[in-house]
Amino acid sequence: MTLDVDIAHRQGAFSLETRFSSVGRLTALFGPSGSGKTSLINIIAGLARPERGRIVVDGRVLVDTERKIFVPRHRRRVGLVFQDARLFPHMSVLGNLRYGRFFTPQSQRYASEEAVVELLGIGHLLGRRPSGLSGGERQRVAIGRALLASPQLLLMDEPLASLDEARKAEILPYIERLRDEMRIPIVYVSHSVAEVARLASEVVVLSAGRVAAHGPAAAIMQRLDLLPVEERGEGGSVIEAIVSRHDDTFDMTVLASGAGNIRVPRLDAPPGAPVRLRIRARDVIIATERPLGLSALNILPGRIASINAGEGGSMEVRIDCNGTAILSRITRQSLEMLGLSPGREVFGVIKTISFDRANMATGLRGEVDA
Amino acid sequence: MTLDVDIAHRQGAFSLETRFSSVGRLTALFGPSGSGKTSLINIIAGLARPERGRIVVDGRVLVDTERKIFVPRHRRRVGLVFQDARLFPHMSVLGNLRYGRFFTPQSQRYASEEAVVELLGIGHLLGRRPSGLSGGERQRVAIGRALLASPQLLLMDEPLASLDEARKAEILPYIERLRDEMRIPIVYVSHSVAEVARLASEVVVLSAGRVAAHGPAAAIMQRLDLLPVEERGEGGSVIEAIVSRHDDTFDMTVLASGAGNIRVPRLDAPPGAPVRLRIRARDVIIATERPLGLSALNILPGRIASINAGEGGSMEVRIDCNGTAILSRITRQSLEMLGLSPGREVFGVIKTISFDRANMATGLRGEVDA
Amino acid sequence: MSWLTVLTPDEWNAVRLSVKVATVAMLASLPAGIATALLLARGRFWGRELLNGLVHLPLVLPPVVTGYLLLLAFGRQGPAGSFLAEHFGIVFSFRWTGAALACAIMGFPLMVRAIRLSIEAVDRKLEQAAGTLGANSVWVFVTVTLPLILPGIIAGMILSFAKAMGEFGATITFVSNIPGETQTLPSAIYTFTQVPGGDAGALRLTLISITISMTALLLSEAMARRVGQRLGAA
Amino acid sequence: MSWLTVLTPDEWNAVRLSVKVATVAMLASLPAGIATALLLARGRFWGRELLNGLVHLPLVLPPVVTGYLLLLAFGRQGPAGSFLAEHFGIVFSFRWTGAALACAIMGFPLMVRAIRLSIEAVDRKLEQAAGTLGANSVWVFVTVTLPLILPGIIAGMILSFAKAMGEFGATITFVSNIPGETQTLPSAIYTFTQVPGGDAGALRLTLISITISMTALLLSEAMARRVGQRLGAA
Amino acid sequence: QAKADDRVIVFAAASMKTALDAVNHACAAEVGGEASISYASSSALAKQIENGAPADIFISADLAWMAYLRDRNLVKAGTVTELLGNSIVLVAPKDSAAEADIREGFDLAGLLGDGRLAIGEVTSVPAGKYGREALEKLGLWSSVADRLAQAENVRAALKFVATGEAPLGIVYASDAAAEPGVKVVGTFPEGSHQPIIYPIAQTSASSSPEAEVWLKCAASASATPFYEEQGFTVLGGEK
Ligand SMILES: Nc1ncnc2c1ncn2[C@@H]1O[C@H](COP(=O)(O)OP(=O)(O)OP(=O)(O)O)[C@@H](O)[C@H]1O
Ligand SMILES: Nc1ncnc2c1ncn2[C@@H]1O[C@H](COP(=O)(O)OP(=O)(O)OP(=O)(O)O)[C@@H](O)[C@H]1O
Ligand SMILES: [Mg+2]
Ligand SMILES: [Mg+2]
Repeated sequence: MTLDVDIAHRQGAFSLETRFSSVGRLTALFGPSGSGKTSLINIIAGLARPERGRIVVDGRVLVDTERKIFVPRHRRRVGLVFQDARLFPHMSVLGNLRYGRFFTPQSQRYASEEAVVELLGIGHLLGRRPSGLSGGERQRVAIGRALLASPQLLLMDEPLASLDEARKAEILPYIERLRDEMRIPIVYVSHSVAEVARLASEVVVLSAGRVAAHGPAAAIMQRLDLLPVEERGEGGSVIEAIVSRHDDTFDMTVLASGAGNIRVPRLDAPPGAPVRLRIRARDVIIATERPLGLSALNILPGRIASINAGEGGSMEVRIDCNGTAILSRITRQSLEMLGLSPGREVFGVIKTISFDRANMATGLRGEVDA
Repeated sequence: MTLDVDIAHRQGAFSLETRFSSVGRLTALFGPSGSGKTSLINIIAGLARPERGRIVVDGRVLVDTERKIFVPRHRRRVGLVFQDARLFPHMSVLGNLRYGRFFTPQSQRYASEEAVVELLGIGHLLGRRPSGLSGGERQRVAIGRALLASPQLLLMDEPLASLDEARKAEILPYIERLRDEMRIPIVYVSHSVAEVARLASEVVVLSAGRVAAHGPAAAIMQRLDLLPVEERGEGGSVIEAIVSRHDDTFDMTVLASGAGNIRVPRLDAPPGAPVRLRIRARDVIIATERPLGLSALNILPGRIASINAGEGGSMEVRIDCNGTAILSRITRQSLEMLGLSPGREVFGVIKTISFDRANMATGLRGEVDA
Repeated sequence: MSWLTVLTPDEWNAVRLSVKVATVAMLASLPAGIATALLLARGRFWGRELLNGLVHLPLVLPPVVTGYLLLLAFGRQGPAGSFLAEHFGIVFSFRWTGAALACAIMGFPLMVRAIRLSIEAVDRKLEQAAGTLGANSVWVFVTVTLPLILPGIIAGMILSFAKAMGEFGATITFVSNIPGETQTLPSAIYTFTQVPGGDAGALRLTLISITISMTALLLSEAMARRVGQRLGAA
Repeated sequence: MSWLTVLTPDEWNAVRLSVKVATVAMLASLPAGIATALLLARGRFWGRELLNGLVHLPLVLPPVVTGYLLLLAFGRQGPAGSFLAEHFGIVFSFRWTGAALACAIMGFPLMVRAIRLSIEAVDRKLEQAAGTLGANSVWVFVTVTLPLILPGIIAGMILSFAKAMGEFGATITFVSNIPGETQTLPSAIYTFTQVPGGDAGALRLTLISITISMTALLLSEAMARRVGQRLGAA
Repeated sequence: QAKADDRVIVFAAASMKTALDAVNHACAAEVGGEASISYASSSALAKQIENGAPADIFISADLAWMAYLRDRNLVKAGTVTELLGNSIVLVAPKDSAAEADIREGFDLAGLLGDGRLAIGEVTSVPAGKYGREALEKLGLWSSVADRLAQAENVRAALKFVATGEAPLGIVYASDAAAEPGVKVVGTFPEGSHQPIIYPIAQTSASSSPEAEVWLKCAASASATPFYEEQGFTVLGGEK
């Protein structure tokens, strides 16, 4: 997908002036409360008319104020999961789910009702009215409703915010499949770095209506300074790997990456499948000699490329492992104690357990460096 | 606070049958979507009348169906932050904020308008109508509105779900202060293990309308099996410590705990202050001999107390460090490789950096084991 | 039924005619009522206030005046009346259709206002949501707006019906009081009040009229309740 | 103003009286209208349907009948009339107050329905929220419900006012047609229509009546728009 | 004709309903079916006829509206007949002690006390117009002009008296006779007002022979008892 946005819009005292062009398959919108994420999503969906500007999705001009183009919302085939579910109160859950299908030509329907209902765990709610649903249930139905309209572009405004982790964990892989198998371009608003790192191929960071940063997810995730302070613990390097083999004895998967073999908990992907791996900087221990008798299984040899001061007495050490950069965050005390300096040969030590599903994504190969 | 809840209630096909008694200062309600958290909160606030049962807060009977007591909601002095903000559309933000104050006797007002407005960062919104707010702004105003009514019991239904991490990080300490300084009892619904671990003195886990587990936060957090699969990475041990000294050179704080000294990023608490520390099981590496040349600063000697199989090929190793239990999660491969077995002397290795603000709470001393 | 035997054939006719006239007036004005309410609630066009005023006129004018104006416009010689008669074969003058027209017009401001209030209460965000799901504005209206304003539509219909059951000023002035053709219940009641000793007859017919209207009212309330439940109101 | 010179003193009186009667009728029936609407929208009590039917009666009955019933109840010798006169010194018979009473009652079903529709559209969750913030049910009503139903109240008021400007059947039957006391504009207009050659006079007064009502209507629309904006409607 | 069947259609002043219904019934055999009678105020009926109403016969409660139609050639001038007469009386509630000898200068105002005199609208309702004329002739008008309770029609004026709302009223003798709630205090002398006349005529648009028959029958001696029973005087004579 290519998504070109260049718009200016005012609402009250707030002005949105946003310009970016994303070629990613899933573009994450990131930014603090009130920074204009929902406003931007609304404009892309055609709920608001920008004062000036252009929006082009995959060459299809949705808005061009200069050429007086404004495709009405019902012709955009843009699915929108609203921040506030906005279910139709006069229809049952099933009625809500089926609403969009009616307006989708048979040939363009890709979402299967059973699959979506199953995925979202809303089978027992189908006959209910929205007024009888819990907050999370409502949001799940809203996701289902948008999906079942088989949109050609999916806009999701904090879709998982009100869901528990277990439910999130079930839905995230589905969004990945939409992105990868169905190849539905997605714009995804989230406050969760974990979600963004896992899903996004590109990230747009909004701040007070302006684009503060924008680029491939891997690049943005490495720039800890772009992340909110409290989220920096979640930042780190995103590297690409390939499933090398599965270790059935120990229920693990060995990934081959530029930095060496990495052992992770078992992944459900065939050998050869590309995998994207987020290694949190705080999960990486640095050892000056190859450690022995340690439970950590991944010990990646490398050379210190650079050292930067992070916030709060921490240091960010970039280790070049065979050309692949691995970020580590350690204390200044450790740095001095170990006498680390650029050029020094070290080992990056990472526990297998520190990789969980939230850190590993399949199917995004080739876009990390895009 | 003591909160006694013993109620039975039906709504549609869903039946809530909940019985627990919490003495904690902040009781967390935890459970998957649709498990009845909001329903329970509504009943405590007096928005719904349970079919049968009793609710007693600090000896004050709010509901007793047998004795036909049902204190009307406006006399409960129970502040409720709704999952859906529910702001009054016909009032400005300021009007919303001030609404409850009017009904609070002067002597019982403890919340200061300036402080709350400042905390929530809504100073620039005061003149606006709720319809012109973003999702997160709305939720912040809703929090402020509930606080400014100076309630004697605060119910918060996923108050921070729609907020970014930076904003959360600002609000959490305030909630801690309410809990500790104002000593306002709080019931807090959240899906975030980090939030719960940080804030809660007691946790009630709901599942399909029943209490699945209930107890002190420390105990519940150690029982990884109670956590949703995807949240287990966040689980671990919660231990108590005391600020021993600050290391100004390296911007660190040394905590004295039963398990030994632990170095963490600098904490804003005077020496002697109690600190509650969550050590994620996945952050703990096990070493069979004291490691050298490692950036990890905390190396706690101990003895393996027990080993249990976790899910997905992982093992949960409980290390007894001087009588304090530290939980570690490692792969079965590591376990076998290192030949670990109960009784074996080992070292728990933990990075200083793996402690962030979300893992450390001050002021809850004495309630961990309550 | 004992009523049947108490009523003269002309009175019985009046009962049937009134129900017919009220029903037709209510149903026939409904589409226009919805459209007008929609225009007034949503439209931003020149002449909106004029339309609004026009809709309210039958309320403001003494019914006799409305009836007389109808007579002038839709009578045999009136411009609208002769046009409709010539091109569509629709004749109002001194027909029950005329009574229905008069009743429809007298009830129109009530119907429009009820529907308009409902439209103004609709959460437009739901309509937006329908739009993003592929529904064009007509479909949005049919599948979202219309069901949501059903309470207002029902209220508008019962107001129009009840008004029609009570209206006689405009009717009798426009289409007279011809038994079997334009003599509705209220006209018949009026006639009774005009003669000595007619009170008993007037009372009898009044009770019948009340019975019919209350039945309709109860029905409408039951419908509204069902709709309300469907909308999930507490 | 040239109107002033065109109007006879009696007509001028009728104009002033009509405005007074309509205003008083509208304002005086408002509290009862709100209370009744509230009862009908929210109440679950025995006799609810009866009350509902009663409220609708003036719509269903020919105005003459309503007027006559008023005469029987609130006349000098009527039970309600003599009670009120004795204990409160309120006299309706042949007074402008009687005209106001008649107009209020004729407009009551319209007012109640408009307000009721608004009440039924109120999101009760907001009222719950106010309750948790310490407001008892009266305060909840005053600070939350009332502001939210303002559009309905405004609509109800304008309907009542407009109806009062057009009502004469019940008024003239109840309190006669006494210039300066009970002769409202519609009565004056009616009188004109009953004499050969009176059309010009009727037209003149009708235009005045329309002007007044339209001014009121425009005012109400402006108010409703302001309220709507305050409620944040798009 | 726009009407659905070929029944005779009669437009008649509402106050004649009882009598005319009986007459209509009696004449049915002769005419070959009952006529449809539309009762309304004379003004409404006249304007309807002016606007093409399918009426065959018009019976007005006063001469003015008949003249209105005749001036416009809407009734067949040759058929205009003075059908009925009536008189106006002063009534009081049945338990009233009022007595009156109605003649020039009698103390009507004194009799009224602080009450009002119920009367049909004096400019539009026929009974009101006759009443006003009589009061003027008798020199009483100025003393009661601002003490009137004018009603939309004579029946409503009667109700004012019957309910005790007004202590006195001026109504038709025909109405007073049938209302048990009132008693006649006095009759206005002949000559104190124009004769009260209900004229009848066939409309110009009517070509139905049955209508002629109906008109004849209604004006015939056989109809007289029905009118008299309701307190009308039968005139029967061309004008
Ligand atoms: N009005 C109602 N009528 C019938 N069932 C209802 C009603 N409201 C809620 N429920 C059901 O009750 C259950 C509990 O709802 P509740 O809102 O308490 O869940 P929750 O734990 O707050 O979930 P979430 O995290 O999604 O907000 C759900 O299964 C829901 O479908
Ligand atoms: N209708 C409106 N009128 C005026 N200002 C508005 C309106 N809607 C939103 N705003 C303002 O525009 C800004 C952006 O709002 P938006 O909803 O896009 O934020 P957001 O990034 O989605 O925030 P959140 O994460 O809190 O949902 C906010 O400052 C908000 O106050
Ligand atoms: Mg938003
Ligand atoms: Mg909930």
